[in-house]
Amino acid sequence: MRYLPLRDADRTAMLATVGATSIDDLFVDVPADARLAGPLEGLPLHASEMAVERHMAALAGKNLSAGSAPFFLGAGAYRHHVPASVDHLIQRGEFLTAYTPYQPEIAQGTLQVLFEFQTQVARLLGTEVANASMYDGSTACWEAIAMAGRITRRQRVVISSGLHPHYVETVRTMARFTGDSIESEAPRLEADPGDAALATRIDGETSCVVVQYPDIMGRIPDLPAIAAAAQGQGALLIVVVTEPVALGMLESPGVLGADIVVGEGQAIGVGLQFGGPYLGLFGCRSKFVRQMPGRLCGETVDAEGRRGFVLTLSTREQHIRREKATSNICTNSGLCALAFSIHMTLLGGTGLARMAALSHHRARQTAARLAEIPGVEIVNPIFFNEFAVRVPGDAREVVRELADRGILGGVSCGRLYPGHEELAQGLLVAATETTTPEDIEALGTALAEILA
Amino acid sequence: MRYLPLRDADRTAMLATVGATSIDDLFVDVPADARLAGPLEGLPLHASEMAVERHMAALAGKNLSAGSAPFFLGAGAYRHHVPASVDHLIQRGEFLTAYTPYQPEIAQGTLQVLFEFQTQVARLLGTEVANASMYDGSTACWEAIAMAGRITRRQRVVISSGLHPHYVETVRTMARFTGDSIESEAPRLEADPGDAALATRIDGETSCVVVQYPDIMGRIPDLPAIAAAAQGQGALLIVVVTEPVALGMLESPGVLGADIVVGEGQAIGVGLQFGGPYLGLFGCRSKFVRQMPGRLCGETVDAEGRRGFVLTLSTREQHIRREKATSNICTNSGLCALAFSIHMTLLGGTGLARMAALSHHRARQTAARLAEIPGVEIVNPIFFNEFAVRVPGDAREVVRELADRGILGGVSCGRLYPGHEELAQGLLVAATETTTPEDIEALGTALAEILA
Amino acid sequence: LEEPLIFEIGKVGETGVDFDRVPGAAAALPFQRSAPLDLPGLSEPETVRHYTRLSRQNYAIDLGLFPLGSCTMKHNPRLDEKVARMAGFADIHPLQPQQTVRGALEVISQLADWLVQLTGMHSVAMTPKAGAHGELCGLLCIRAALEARGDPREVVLVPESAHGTNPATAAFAGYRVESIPATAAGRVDFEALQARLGPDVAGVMITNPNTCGLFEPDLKKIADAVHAVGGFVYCDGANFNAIVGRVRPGDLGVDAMHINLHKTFSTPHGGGGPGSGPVVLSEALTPFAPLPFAARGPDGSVRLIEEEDAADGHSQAFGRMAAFHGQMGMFTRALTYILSHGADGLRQVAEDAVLNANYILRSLDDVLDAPFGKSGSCMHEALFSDAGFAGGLSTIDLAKGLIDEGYHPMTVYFPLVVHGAMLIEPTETESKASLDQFIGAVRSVASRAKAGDESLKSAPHFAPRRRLDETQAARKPVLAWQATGN
Amino acid sequence: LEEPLIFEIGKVGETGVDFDRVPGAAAALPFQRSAPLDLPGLSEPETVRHYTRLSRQNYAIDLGLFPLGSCTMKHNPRLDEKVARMAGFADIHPLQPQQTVRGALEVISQLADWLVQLTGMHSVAMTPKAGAHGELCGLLCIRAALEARGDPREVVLVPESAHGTNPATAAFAGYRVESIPATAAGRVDFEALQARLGPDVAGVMITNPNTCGLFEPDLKKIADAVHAVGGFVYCDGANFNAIVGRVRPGDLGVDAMHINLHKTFSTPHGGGGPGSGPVVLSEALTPFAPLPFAARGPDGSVRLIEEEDAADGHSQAFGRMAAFHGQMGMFTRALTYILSHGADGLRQVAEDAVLNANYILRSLDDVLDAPFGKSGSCMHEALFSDAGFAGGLSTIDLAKGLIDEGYHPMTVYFPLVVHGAMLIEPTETESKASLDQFIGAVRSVASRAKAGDESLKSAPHFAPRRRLDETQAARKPVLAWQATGN
Repeated sequence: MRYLPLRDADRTAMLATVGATSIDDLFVDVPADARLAGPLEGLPLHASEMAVERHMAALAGKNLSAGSAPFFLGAGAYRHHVPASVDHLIQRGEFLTAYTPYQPEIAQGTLQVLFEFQTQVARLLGTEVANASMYDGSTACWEAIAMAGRITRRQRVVISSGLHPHYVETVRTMARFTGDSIESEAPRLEADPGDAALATRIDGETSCVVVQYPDIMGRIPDLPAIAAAAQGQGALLIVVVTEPVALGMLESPGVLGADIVVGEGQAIGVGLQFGGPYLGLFGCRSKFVRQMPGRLCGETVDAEGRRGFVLTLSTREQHIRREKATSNICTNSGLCALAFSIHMTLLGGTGLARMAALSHHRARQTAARLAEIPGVEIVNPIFFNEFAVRVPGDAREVVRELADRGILGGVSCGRLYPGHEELAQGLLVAATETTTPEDIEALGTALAEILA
Repeated sequence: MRYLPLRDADRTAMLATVGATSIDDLFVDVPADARLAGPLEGLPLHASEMAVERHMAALAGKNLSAGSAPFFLGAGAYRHHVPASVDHLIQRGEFLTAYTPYQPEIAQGTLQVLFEFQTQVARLLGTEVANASMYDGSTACWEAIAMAGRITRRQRVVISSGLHPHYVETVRTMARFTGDSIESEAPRLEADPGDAALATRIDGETSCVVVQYPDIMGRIPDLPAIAAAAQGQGALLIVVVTEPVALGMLESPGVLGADIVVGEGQAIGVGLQFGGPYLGLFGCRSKFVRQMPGRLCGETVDAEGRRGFVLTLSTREQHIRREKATSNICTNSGLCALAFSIHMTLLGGTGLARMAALSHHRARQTAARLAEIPGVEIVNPIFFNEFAVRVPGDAREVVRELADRGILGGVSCGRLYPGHEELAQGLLVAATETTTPEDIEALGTALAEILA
Repeated sequence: LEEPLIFEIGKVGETGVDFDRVPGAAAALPFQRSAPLDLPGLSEPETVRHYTRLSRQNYAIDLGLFPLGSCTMKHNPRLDEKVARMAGFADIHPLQPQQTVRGALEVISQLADWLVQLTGMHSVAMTPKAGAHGELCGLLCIRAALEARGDPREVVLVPESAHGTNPATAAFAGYRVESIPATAAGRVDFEALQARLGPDVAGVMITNPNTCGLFEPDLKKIADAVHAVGGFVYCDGANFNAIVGRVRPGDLGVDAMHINLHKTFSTPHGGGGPGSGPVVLSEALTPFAPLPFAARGPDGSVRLIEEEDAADGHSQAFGRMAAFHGQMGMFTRALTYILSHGADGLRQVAEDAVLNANYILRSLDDVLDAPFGKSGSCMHEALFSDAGFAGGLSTIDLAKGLIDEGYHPMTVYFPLVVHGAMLIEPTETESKASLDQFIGAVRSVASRAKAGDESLKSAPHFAPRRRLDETQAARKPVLAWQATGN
Repeated sequence: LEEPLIFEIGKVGETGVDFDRVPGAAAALPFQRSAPLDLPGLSEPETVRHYTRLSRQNYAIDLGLFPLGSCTMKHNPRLDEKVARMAGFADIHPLQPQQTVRGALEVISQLADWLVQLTGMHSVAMTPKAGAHGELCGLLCIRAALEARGDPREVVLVPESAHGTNPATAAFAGYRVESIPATAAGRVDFEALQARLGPDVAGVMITNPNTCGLFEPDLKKIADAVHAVGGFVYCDGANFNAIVGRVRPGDLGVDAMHINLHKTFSTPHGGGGPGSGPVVLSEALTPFAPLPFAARGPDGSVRLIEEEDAADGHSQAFGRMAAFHGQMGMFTRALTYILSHGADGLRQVAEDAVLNANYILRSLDDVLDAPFGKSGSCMHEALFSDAGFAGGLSTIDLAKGLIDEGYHPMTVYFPLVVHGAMLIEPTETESKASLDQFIGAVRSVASRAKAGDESLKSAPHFAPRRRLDETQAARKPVLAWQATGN
């Protein structure tokens, strides 16, 4: 057992020190009938590293990895190229095997990273402050709504139809137990993101308006207009960003009037990983900082006056405030935040802009190719790197047939919105700088064949 | 250009400091007609990380990796399972990007590793001392012969027919320029390693006898007998080990009478890598230490009396002795030595014995399966993890046909000994703990088909 | 050399990543940015050096014993990291057609099987993102079950010694939290608990082994009492490492328990996450488990049940805890860890973890006050207090003194039920030699604390930083570089 | 905490690697070992911690500027490491059938093409294992060429300032070494060289840029003179980093030159190797290149020419430098590096390397004696001496003082032609800010050295170790643990 350094001779000597005759003596508090006499039956025993690696590699081999196929999926998770140095650095034992920096004197590495991360995120989102990460975009979205409730002391939440349906579901789940009223509806397969209709739903009881930017269909909502409508009623504007690379090209939501901006940071540094772990980004106006959930890292000085960093404002948090905490979040996404921060450090604003421009360019090329196919209609001609197309028939079936041809062609609206027949023809197609002209042609050819 | 931190503004400022008007001013010593005016023509310009990674991945994809096929090659390079922690640790920047430890105060990490490595190698080879590594087994073999010449002041080298033919070729090449006489012949496809015949070739002018253990056919020579014969004539016995895992099961050569033991360490920790970088092991009696080639790390104390390590006995080396050095070797295989040492640290003597026992077991299973095939003859029934078989017809052709079926079935003697028709039917087959019963059956089935 | 911030190293306008040029006309989008974001881009050499240097200011398991009680800082096997990076796991999209991710679904299913069997429960909800998220999932299952029978309740009982996440979670789930006192022996006071039970109590949240490092011998009795009044038992599984393979919480009447994969199953902590908190459930709570979940069909293959299938027989699922399907990257690591240990190895894990903790308890109880040490053995962590320190010194001073000895301190001032608590969890991946060295260091600092050694007040002296001014940090928070806020 | 040796941590008889049990009867082999080797086996946690801790006692490029002259300690891109670990490169056997390693052969061929074009030579021998091995390869080609024309010669001329490997290699190749003096300007004395040339001279070995960091402007003239007497010119390519993309040695009359892939093409040094030393050759030497080599056929595919094919038109190949085909792991890294930079980037490498060195030369020549600095610019490294140090202080004291400033020292006491030489090579991967900080540190220590600051004598004070007793180490060598030898 290669991970257990105690040897039998050690165990014997230690039991003697402890004054026990056997290990069973140490489990006396366990009721006799609940003590297992030996290893659980029917389960395999320990295995060599080689055997385990082979087993897991065989399972991995049953999946079609994105890098080995023309790949056009998005809908809240994006495949960008992550420089090799990112993964190299996050594997340093001093980052990988450290705990939450509760002892700042010997955790300045993690703490300085978090301070830099907070700064990067705040600038990216256009907010004054940002926290040290949340689990992911969807839970960050709920935390933002809960925070808006604490600030406005209202419970009516207006949600744009363009918000990712998993986010809506997550919010609905939480609200079911807190009494918040959640108003949302499914989107339509059309170019208009519905900003005007959204604005009319805001009233004096509205706690917040939640808008995704770009939205699930890839449309770009008019944030300044919505911000004005919300703030006119004393409601907060929460903006959700699921593709942060878009902010390399589009103005930051905070600059356009958002009060709270949350995001899914996975696209930068983290990778796809079948949906997790991901990285929740969370920024807001600094006047709301004491209502924020999650950890915050702040600058201070040590006893010799040297700059240093600590976790701060922990009186908001569960380990101090217990049931009065702003959130129950404890462990967050530290290592993902590190990966994000390193990738962003390499990119800088200029690199992010170039990555965004190239992603946009590939998406436009993809749309142009698909538009050539008879029966295919580009729903929203204005988009960043993801757009909706209408195909003849059920898009779920089209996606499956593309997969049979080894092409990962997009996300069907049918999968995201089961039961919404009016969306069944919708297919969301995303591209990034990793998309090649050959990929685009392969998708175009295969789709044309399937629809022929 | 992601690896170059200077920016144009920096360059301008620095040129001003230097007092140059342009970078060309700094290349004035280059004759005008040898100055290239711009980037070489016809070659590609710089490329993104993603593009380069794809290019290289495409090349890698054109190779059939050992892990993706039933695999039975040996002949001086062996595929053993290397624990994941080995590669993790050697990638730490402090190991990976350090130089030769010329400043010991800030290189104790590398130096202590080398000291531990030397100790591990000395115990493995059964010698009193070992150096801090050579390029590989074949060059270490030549260095041992050269060292024997310095010690005995004789020039006649007797080489066993069981020495790897690439090693023989390497030695012949070097000897061609030094005047040593090299006596060797090709092996025979038979069970007898030819120890008795070898002993008769030793005389009073013999500098050294070179014997591989186990030999190229997998046979196990009688080292004590050869040692007695050599030492009786004042010659040194040099033993070459190309599969160090064998020493988990077989007695160490130094214990059996060898004066100098060299080896290829690749099998432990380093991996196949298409032949390099590999790791030369070099041990000998301590009385010969000042005639040894290569770096040596020694224990000492610092100014406060604490234990520490330094490179020592460097008066043997080229950077001090120049043309009187014991060798011209400078850079060696530091990182491979680290990998070897970490793997050996995990294994210990007990793990090495188990790895050896399992490798031997798999090889015996393989031999038993192949013996079932009509027309196939096991040449040497006593072996560690590699053995020779005689197939009907040219084994080179058999190897190619196996490869057509996706099986890497062994090394043909025809490839190792071109022009030796008497060996053309020989096929060397190796197994290790990575060989599975399924691999063995696949080889057996395919070979039976091919020979049917 | 002090390491500057990236904003002090790099220049805005530069980048360390090369991209192909975009040909053709520039894009025209609404709200298009006029200039790149004002973030510096560093070259790869600068970046690698910055983070390498920063990393060296951290303490980590890879550097030494990390005795944070309840955090289970054990060795993280490198095979797990290697496996998680296989393209077939790391590079697949959560919404790929299920036909292209059969192996991934199999991983989730195999891990789920192990978790159910190791805990003796009925099912497991895999999606929660961390322990606290799992707590929330469990409480929401309880709430959904109560609502389904038309019996909403208001109160959740939580022991004084609980992690702060327990009351925070209960409050977040809409419950009123009431505290249960502890006995002098550091256990839940069963009499007090029983007295409080009634039809308004939705459930209790109990940590077992508890945060004093002790097994709750009355857990089954408590569970029976809670069930008798129609409530449910939530068990905080943070300390499952102490009993895995030796006790199944399901046998003790637990209805829901989260498992911190980064504790018991050794996925790396990474400086504060990511975690993963699957929740095992009793039969009574199973129908309410959140979407999505992986289900093995009659043919043995695994399918993911999402919203589109929920209508067919899964209509009581209470909803979704988060987007997509959970912490896949942690699942691959945890399954790799579990398969490496096997049923026998996991049992050995618990035994060695408990043995190591008791060895520390008995090797230090002559120099440190062990509030519950006299009454018997502990489980996987040893609890001490600062009783007997002189000169105004307290737990924090011993902790900081340990830093100068080359160690990360233990958990301090928790659990709250012990004054100046020090909770030491060595884990099973420390050797006896390592424990002996640590014990020596603690003994040395403890002696100084009992002698009132003034120099401990200003410790650490040899760390990258001296004590940091946390008050200043909180009074006028500086949370971003040059953007001083307020 | 001091890190013990593995032999002091682990116990013999234990192991940290799990293996399946071998069923059946034990083997019976001649000379079978009766007991396992007496080496301890450590568990993975102990192993990871041991090596992690040890690593932290090293200085490395990843931690800071590493100004070792002539060693070219530049940033090692992480992409190169990733590529080298692709299974298609890392996990292939050197003797696999060629049909299964087409991609590997393509790598060798593509890299060879680049090396030939960048140097303006005719061919390249890829197999040498390191720079010194490449030198040997080059000299053996020269020797083979001379022997082929029936004109064996005895002498190789080597400048005083050459690396020690040059004379050692020439001696190993069976030549008598004679030294060529340097001029006051730090270059080869052409007059003296020409005077020595004659029919006994097999060739000269010249380093260009030379070890004083200066370009040899007379190289073409020297080559012409050597060729005129029937000799050959070997160029030590250790400093190719300074001129890559700006000058092709082939244009200057060079017949053979090794290229240290770990210098110019940034494969990692790894604490002392592995290196890789391909040797580019002129047309005259090409027929004698050693086996094996990769050759592109008329159809564009690459084939490996080994012994079996050598008879067909490659009969003059002088033999084999080593087993198998060279340092594949270094080839993949170097090709990745070259493709990343491209023809334009490599040229920029040379320019930035030279600019950085001149910046250091001019920023320090007021506090340190620059023996050749007055006469003009340098190439990629700046040479200083300890002239002017007071109080008996010399180069070593400045070097050790730099350690306390957080830097690895420069190359010291080399080249031998300068008293108390200090050779600083910053490389192109340092930023201006990094250079400025380093310059500040050197200025500070240099001022102390000129002021005779006694404390430098005992520097370093803040490193993991103080100065080590090298005399004791050499007088009674202890080369293995507990096996004290002799």
